[in-house]
Amino acid sequence: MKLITAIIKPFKLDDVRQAVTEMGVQGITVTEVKGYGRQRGHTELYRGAEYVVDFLPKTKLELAVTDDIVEQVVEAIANTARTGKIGDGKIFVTQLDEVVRIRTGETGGEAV
Amino acid sequence: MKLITAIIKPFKLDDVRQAVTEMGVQGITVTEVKGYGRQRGHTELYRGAEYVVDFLPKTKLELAVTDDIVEQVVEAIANTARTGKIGDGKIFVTQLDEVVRIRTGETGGEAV
Amino acid sequence: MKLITAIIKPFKLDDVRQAVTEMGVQGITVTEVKGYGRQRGHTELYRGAEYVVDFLPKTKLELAVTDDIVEQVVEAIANTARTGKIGDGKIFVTQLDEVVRIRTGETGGEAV
Amino acid sequence: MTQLKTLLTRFRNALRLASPALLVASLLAPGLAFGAETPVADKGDTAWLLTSTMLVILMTIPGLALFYGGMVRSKNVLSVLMQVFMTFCLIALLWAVYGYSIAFTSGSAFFGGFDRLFMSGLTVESLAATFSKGVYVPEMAYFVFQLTFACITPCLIVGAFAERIKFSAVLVFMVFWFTFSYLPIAHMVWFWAGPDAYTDAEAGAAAGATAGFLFQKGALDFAGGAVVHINAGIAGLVGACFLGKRVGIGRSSFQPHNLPMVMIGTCLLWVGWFGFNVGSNLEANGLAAQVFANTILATAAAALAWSFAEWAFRGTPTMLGAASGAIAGLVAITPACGWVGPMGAIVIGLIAGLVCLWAVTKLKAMLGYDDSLDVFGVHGVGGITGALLTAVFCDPSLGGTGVYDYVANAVAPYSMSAQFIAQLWAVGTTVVWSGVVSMAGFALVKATIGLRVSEDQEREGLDTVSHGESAYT
Amino acid sequence: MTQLKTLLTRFRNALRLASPALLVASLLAPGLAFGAETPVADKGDTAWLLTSTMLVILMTIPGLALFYGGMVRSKNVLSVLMQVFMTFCLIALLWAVYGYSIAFTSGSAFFGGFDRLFMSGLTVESLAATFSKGVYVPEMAYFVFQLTFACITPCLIVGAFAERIKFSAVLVFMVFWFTFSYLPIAHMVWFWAGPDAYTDAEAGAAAGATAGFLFQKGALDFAGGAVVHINAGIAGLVGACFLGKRVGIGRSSFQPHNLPMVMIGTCLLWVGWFGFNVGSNLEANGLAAQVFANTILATAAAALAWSFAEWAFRGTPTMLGAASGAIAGLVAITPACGWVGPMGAIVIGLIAGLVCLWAVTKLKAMLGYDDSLDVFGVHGVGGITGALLTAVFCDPSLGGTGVYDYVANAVAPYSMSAQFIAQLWAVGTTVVWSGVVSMAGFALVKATIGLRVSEDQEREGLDTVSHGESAYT
Amino acid sequence: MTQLKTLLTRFRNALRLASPALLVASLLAPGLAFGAETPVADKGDTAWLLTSTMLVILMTIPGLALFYGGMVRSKNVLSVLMQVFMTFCLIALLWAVYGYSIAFTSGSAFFGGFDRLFMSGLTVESLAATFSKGVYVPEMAYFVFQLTFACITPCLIVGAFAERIKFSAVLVFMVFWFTFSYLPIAHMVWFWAGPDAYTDAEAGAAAGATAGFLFQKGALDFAGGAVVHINAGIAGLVGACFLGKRVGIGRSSFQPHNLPMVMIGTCLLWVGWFGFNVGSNLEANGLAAQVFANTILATAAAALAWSFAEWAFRGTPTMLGAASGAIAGLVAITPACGWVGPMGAIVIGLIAGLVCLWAVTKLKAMLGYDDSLDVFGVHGVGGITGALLTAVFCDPSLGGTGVYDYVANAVAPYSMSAQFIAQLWAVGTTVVWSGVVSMAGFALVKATIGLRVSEDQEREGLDTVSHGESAYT
Ligand SMILES: Nc1ncnc2c1ncn2[C@@H]1O[C@H](COP(=O)(O)OP(=O)(O)O)[C@@H](O)[C@H]1O
Ligand SMILES: Nc1ncnc2c1ncn2[C@@H]1O[C@H](COP(=O)(O)OP(=O)(O)O)[C@@H](O)[C@H]1O
Ligand SMILES: Nc1ncnc2c1ncn2[C@@H]1O[C@H](COP(=O)(O)OP(=O)(O)O)[C@@H](O)[C@H]1O
Repeated sequence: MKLITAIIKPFKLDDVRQAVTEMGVQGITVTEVKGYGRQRGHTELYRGAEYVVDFLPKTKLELAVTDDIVEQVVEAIANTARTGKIGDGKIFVTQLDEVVRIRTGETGGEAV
Repeated sequence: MKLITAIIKPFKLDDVRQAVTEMGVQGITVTEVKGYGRQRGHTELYRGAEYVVDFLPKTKLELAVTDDIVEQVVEAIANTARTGKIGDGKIFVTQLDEVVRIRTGETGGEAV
Repeated sequence: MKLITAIIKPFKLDDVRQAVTEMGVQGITVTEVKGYGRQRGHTELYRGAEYVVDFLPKTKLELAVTDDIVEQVVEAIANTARTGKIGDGKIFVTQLDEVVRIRTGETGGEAV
Repeated sequence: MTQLKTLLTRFRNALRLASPALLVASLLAPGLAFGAETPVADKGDTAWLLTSTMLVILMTIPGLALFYGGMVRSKNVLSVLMQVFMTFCLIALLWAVYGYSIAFTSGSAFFGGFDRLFMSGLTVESLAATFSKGVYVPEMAYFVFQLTFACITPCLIVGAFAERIKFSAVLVFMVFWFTFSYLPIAHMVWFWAGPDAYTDAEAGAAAGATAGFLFQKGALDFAGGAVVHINAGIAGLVGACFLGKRVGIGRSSFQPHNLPMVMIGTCLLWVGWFGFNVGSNLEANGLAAQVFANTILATAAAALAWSFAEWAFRGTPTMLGAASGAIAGLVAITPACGWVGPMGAIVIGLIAGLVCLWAVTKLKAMLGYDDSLDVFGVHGVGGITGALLTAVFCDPSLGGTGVYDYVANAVAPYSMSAQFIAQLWAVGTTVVWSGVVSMAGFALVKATIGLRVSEDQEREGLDTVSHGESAYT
Repeated sequence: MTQLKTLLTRFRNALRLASPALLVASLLAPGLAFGAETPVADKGDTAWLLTSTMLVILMTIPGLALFYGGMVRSKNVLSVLMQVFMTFCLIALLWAVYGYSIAFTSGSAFFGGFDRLFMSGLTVESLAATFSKGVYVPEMAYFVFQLTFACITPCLIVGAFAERIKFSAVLVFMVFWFTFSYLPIAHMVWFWAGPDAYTDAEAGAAAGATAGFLFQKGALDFAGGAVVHINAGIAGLVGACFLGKRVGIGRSSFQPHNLPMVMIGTCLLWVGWFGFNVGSNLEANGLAAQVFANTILATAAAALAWSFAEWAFRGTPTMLGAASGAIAGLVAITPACGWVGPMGAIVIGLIAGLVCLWAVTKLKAMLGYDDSLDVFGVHGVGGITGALLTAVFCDPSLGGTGVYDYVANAVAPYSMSAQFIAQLWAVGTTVVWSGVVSMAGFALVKATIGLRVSEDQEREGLDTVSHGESAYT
Repeated sequence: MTQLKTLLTRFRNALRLASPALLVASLLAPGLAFGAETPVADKGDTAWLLTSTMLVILMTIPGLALFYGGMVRSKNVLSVLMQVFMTFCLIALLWAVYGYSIAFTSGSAFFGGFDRLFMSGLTVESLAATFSKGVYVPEMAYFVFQLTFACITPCLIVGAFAERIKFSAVLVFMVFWFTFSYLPIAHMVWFWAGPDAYTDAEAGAAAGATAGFLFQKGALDFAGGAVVHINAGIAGLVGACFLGKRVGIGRSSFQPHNLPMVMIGTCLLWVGWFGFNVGSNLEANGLAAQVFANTILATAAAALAWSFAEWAFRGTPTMLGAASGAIAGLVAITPACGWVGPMGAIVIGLIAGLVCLWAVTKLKAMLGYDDSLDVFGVHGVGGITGALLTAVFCDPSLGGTGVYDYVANAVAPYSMSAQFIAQLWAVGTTVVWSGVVSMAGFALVKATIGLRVSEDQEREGLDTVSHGESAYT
């Protein structure tokens, strides 16, 4: 099992959710985060003060998936979240040693 | 060392914290998240509009623990967080390559 | 590639960001979290009620970096975030299997 | 039918039918030949009128702005606040430039004249008539009081097209609609020569003929059920249809982002509404106190009705429901507040709470429009409910005040059916007039600068897109 | 002791002792035989009374609601807002149906009569007495002003059992307590025949005998120290005991979820309190201005006292402390505000700030009840402090106004000890009466529909559980 | 030049030049020989004055506090709320102790006397003069009204050094600055003997000689352009310079943490400003209504001007811009509101919106100070703009009221240039006086208890560091 972590533009959440649901992803966890990548903070003039806005609001998705669909899911996320402009985001994939489903106590692939 | 990530119902936080503390867990990090699993969004009628409430508020716990207590801790969390109803949550376990304790600079098991 | 997760005192964010940027880190994701470690909750007297303040506000940083700079970055974070007082925080390092840059579709080290 | 005509003629001629009106000091002079003394404004009345004016402003900014702002998603809250705030500012200036003149000086039965363009002739000495013979208030106080009505009405419409409209489109539409719908309707309903003109039957008939169209029809609208609420509610409905549904409706969550903000807004609306309704009495007297009581009781009844109905049908009484009920009650009591007794007010509130709940749940679902914050369901439907029930509970036998005959200087015999027809005239005229003007306005804006932001912009949120800011950091 | 009795008899008979009272126009008629003119309400007084009424509403919704709502955890904020809002609406209707009649018409010394059931006989012409002979206000204005007092008092209790009570239990308890505690206490303290009845010693004695029980005892309660604050404070204490402690108390954090919201609430309470205290004067005159000054100065002094004490003992002055201090000062000056001079008000404020700080820290810890938002510590203890200090600073030699003898038409000689005993009567009676009624009410609710949500529901939060909503999304 | 001198002498002697003033009842007695009746306060005036007082409080707490609190980062919001709240409380007490006496009793042209220390002699019967002969208000009402001006002015300064100052430093500085800058400037601008003293040229000359320094210069400041806004604006500028820049300025984001909070604050400031400006008229008459109209129109114009300019230059009109514009308009119309016509008010608003936008963007950047919330850019610059434009639009030929000659009992011939010079006197004196006092004050605090928290504390946030609390949990 893998944990896919995607950092996307907030307004893409709906689309991405729909895309991955169609691929059979059973659950998602969403966190509001801030961040920057190569899309660096920009300078903003605001009521007289120049402010450096370093961190822009982003949405972080975490999806635990079984190994077989990892690639498709990553691709689906990337395709749906892409606008072609800076700040589109990143996807990270990490190994999941174990998954437990609390209600039933199931573990492993069943539990995802 | 392992990183245990548990996504639970928010009002179970107090109980879970107490349970894991008793097992010798030294620290917890808590994040407010939203999510859905097999507990899907429900449709809600609200002042005339029907809304699909996809994401429900959940609490994410992250606990770095030494390998020896991983299993007990996972079990303790699962048992305490269980209500038997949908939406009880998930536990993910991942490998931790390194841990550093900032104040002292200690690393590894010491640092957890 | 590694994912460095650092939990630091919120007001150290600016300094840490600057330090890691100088090391060539290209992106950061920041989450507001609460937590406790050996810095336990303290008891507070507030308008008559004694409250246990378990969880203190912390800032979580996530940085995906290539393997070659992991150690330096971890050290830089630890050094910058250190105040010498309890509650300075922790750094966790985990393995990253894959990274995708959404805008370009690049993967691996390129994408970080 | 003949009887009815006679009745309406009588109404047209002499009765104390509608809300405030203006008498320019210069016009007053001849009238003064009859009385011995120059009238002087009572300072207690002036104090209350200024207080009321302040309250209607409080009701709009921040009241209405917060009520609406709390109900949208957090990415759109600033856009709603700005639309309300800027509309308020814009209309305030237009009111001084031409609005007041067109609404409250004599012209045709549909539009006023240009005597007060740029407030010319409006001095600190000019007086305006009240509903009591020989009682005047400073015309400048009447000017500012009515300014606030002119400002809040367009702001009400904002709720209908929230979360998807262009900022520039809002401003342009507002100017158009204010000019061609608000001003004429206000003139039709509220303009009259004042009570001192009704010295005898003949003078009364002459004076009556100078009044606004709906005033002449005998329509009762104490504080703006038709002028403000039906007027805005219809514009909202038209707007919701023109704009189309928000992206994601039915699929994603559109829960209010901040219900305590909605609650603050509701309370400030209620508090400010005392200025709106009670101030419309123009005098600080016993009737003012009764209008005050009615405004509390109808609102409380409507909030309870909505909440308990929700409790019964949905399982839990919600804060949003209680707030919506309160607003429904306030809207419905607005036309009625000076004509009905407290028990009548309670019944009006109970009915309005249930009817508006039905409108925003069943009717809206049936018709399928996306009126973001239920401007039509609450202001349109509540306003119509209140306008019609005014005819019922104005009846002295049901505790109402009846209608005063300024020629006879006594309460006139009351015919509920005749009054009901007069109220239907007011409702019908407002619905049609506002509907047509709104369609023209939205069509015009759509054809020129466009109404709606792009889909991507809508997803990103209007705060960033239209104002370059985020509400919370 | 004999001397004391004499004194009390004198008080009982003739003095200007308590807050407003009512004189029905019809009752007035005979009295008018003495004077030549029909009294007419001054429009300045009416304007101020309506303004004050509006302010007391602002003070409750949103003021009190926000003050309380900000102090609870975010999962319970809507439940508190709803409890306050719905209680307000419910009591407003009950006030019109029977409350006003029972509180402010003549009956026994403990309960009024049924003359005004459903507001019958209360017209736009009826007048109510003030504290000055020959000065009247519209009874309808008096009705709405007193309505707001009746509404806010039960709302105050909400703070005591916040975060764990069932919504239905709140509503049922409120109806019970309002009927059996608020109404009789209001009647006991405030009902009298009005000053014009005190034409001579005999007439004064006759009039005095018709007044409420505590009025006859000579208790001074200008704006509701006993009727509102002690009354509600005791009910809160009883409620906190009946409900039991919140789950997790002492283990988890119960920090206020939104202190700026608490601050807004505090400020609106303060602002609204000018209506509460100054409106209780019923006239817009020099004494009204002094009540206004007292309400500012006592509050400022109390906020400073609490903050500086906290700074000294805790290390930092908190916003919550400053807010709590301000409320403590407002509560304590309430009974005193029309009887004491500005310097007396400052001293009352300083004392109240320190006493209430002690009550919510030490006393509460000693007694071990969980009064969620310190209703007893602030309103109960603050109200008692103010009621007793009224006797001290009413003394003309300490800058107070003394007590007016309406028979002699002059300020009467002042006895601090006698007045202190009268105040003790008011405090004691209210404590016992409200205590007993509250116990009965909570026991009744507990035995029937139950008081408290389940532990799991409490953990989940009342917003979701009782109202199906979340405050913030 | 000689002509000018003559003009100024005339001003000095007789004219209706400035805001309110006080006439103690005892001083009044001789004057009463001329009239037959003892003057009595009109209850309508009193009602409006009390309402206005309440509004100025609403404007400060919570209005100003929220306006400022929403603009800082969330870690400092409570510190700003506390600074405003505690300053308000502290100054209220000092006003009663010595402030009122020094500002509004007769002494030199720069400081008043000690007759009213601890409010001695100020009873419920004392009267204060208005601007109309023979019209008085309760002195106690005048006392509380002016108290609110004294309280809000220091609070305005808080915005300049927000996010980095020690709490104790705020309190100490405020006491110093209030005593040595606010009180004398208020005395210089507003103290005079009242209109009834101007019975003939000689008496007028004698009365004029007892007035404050700037009153004698003929400066017009209806509601406090110089006394309040320039005064506070300069103190803010000096404070920003003394404190130095916030840590991280230019590198990190200093975006407002809660713009809806800023919006609520703005609206409450606007609403409360009606008390500030219109209350300064002291009477509820036609002129009061005109002041009301001016306060709406100038503000609306300024908000539109700022927003549209921002739209043009920045690409989007921001909520913060609209709010800032509104405040700029309010500030600028403050000195002018009783002297100019509505069209003049609109022009003043338009100019002030643009000038203040320039000040907070260009001027601030040029000078390089870190005035956290633009106290100088808005209150200082806006106040100066308004003070100078008052001379322009007071001109009767531009719709202004001109200046009243109380000896001739008619409007005096108007000289714009003479009035402009009088306004320059007011601006110049206030800038220099407040500048010097502020420098002394900040230097004193810096040398003793220190001005600024440590860098680490500043990063952590003042809420935790100075008050031991977090705003939101
Ligand atoms: N190396 C990284 N480590 C952690 N988070 C990152 C990294 N790079 C990007 N992010 C996250 O992804 C978001 C979007 O990144 P983006 O600007 O699109 O990156 P890039 O331009 O480098 O592809 C950032 O705001 C940040 O939250
Ligand atoms: N596959 C998953 N990947 C990421 N998060 C998940 C996944 N499944 C569940 N979650 C998280 O756990 C929460 C509770 O899940 P739940 O509905 O109890 O899952 P299930 O019914 O599938 O066991 C969800 O709201 C979501 O935040
Ligand atoms: N074992 C752990 N697992 C997860 N998070 C931890 C752990 N230990 C510490 N943290 C996080 O780091 C923050 C700071 O920890 P700190 O009190 O400095 O830890 P310690 O004193 O144990 O080094 C905590 O608030 C918590 O969020």
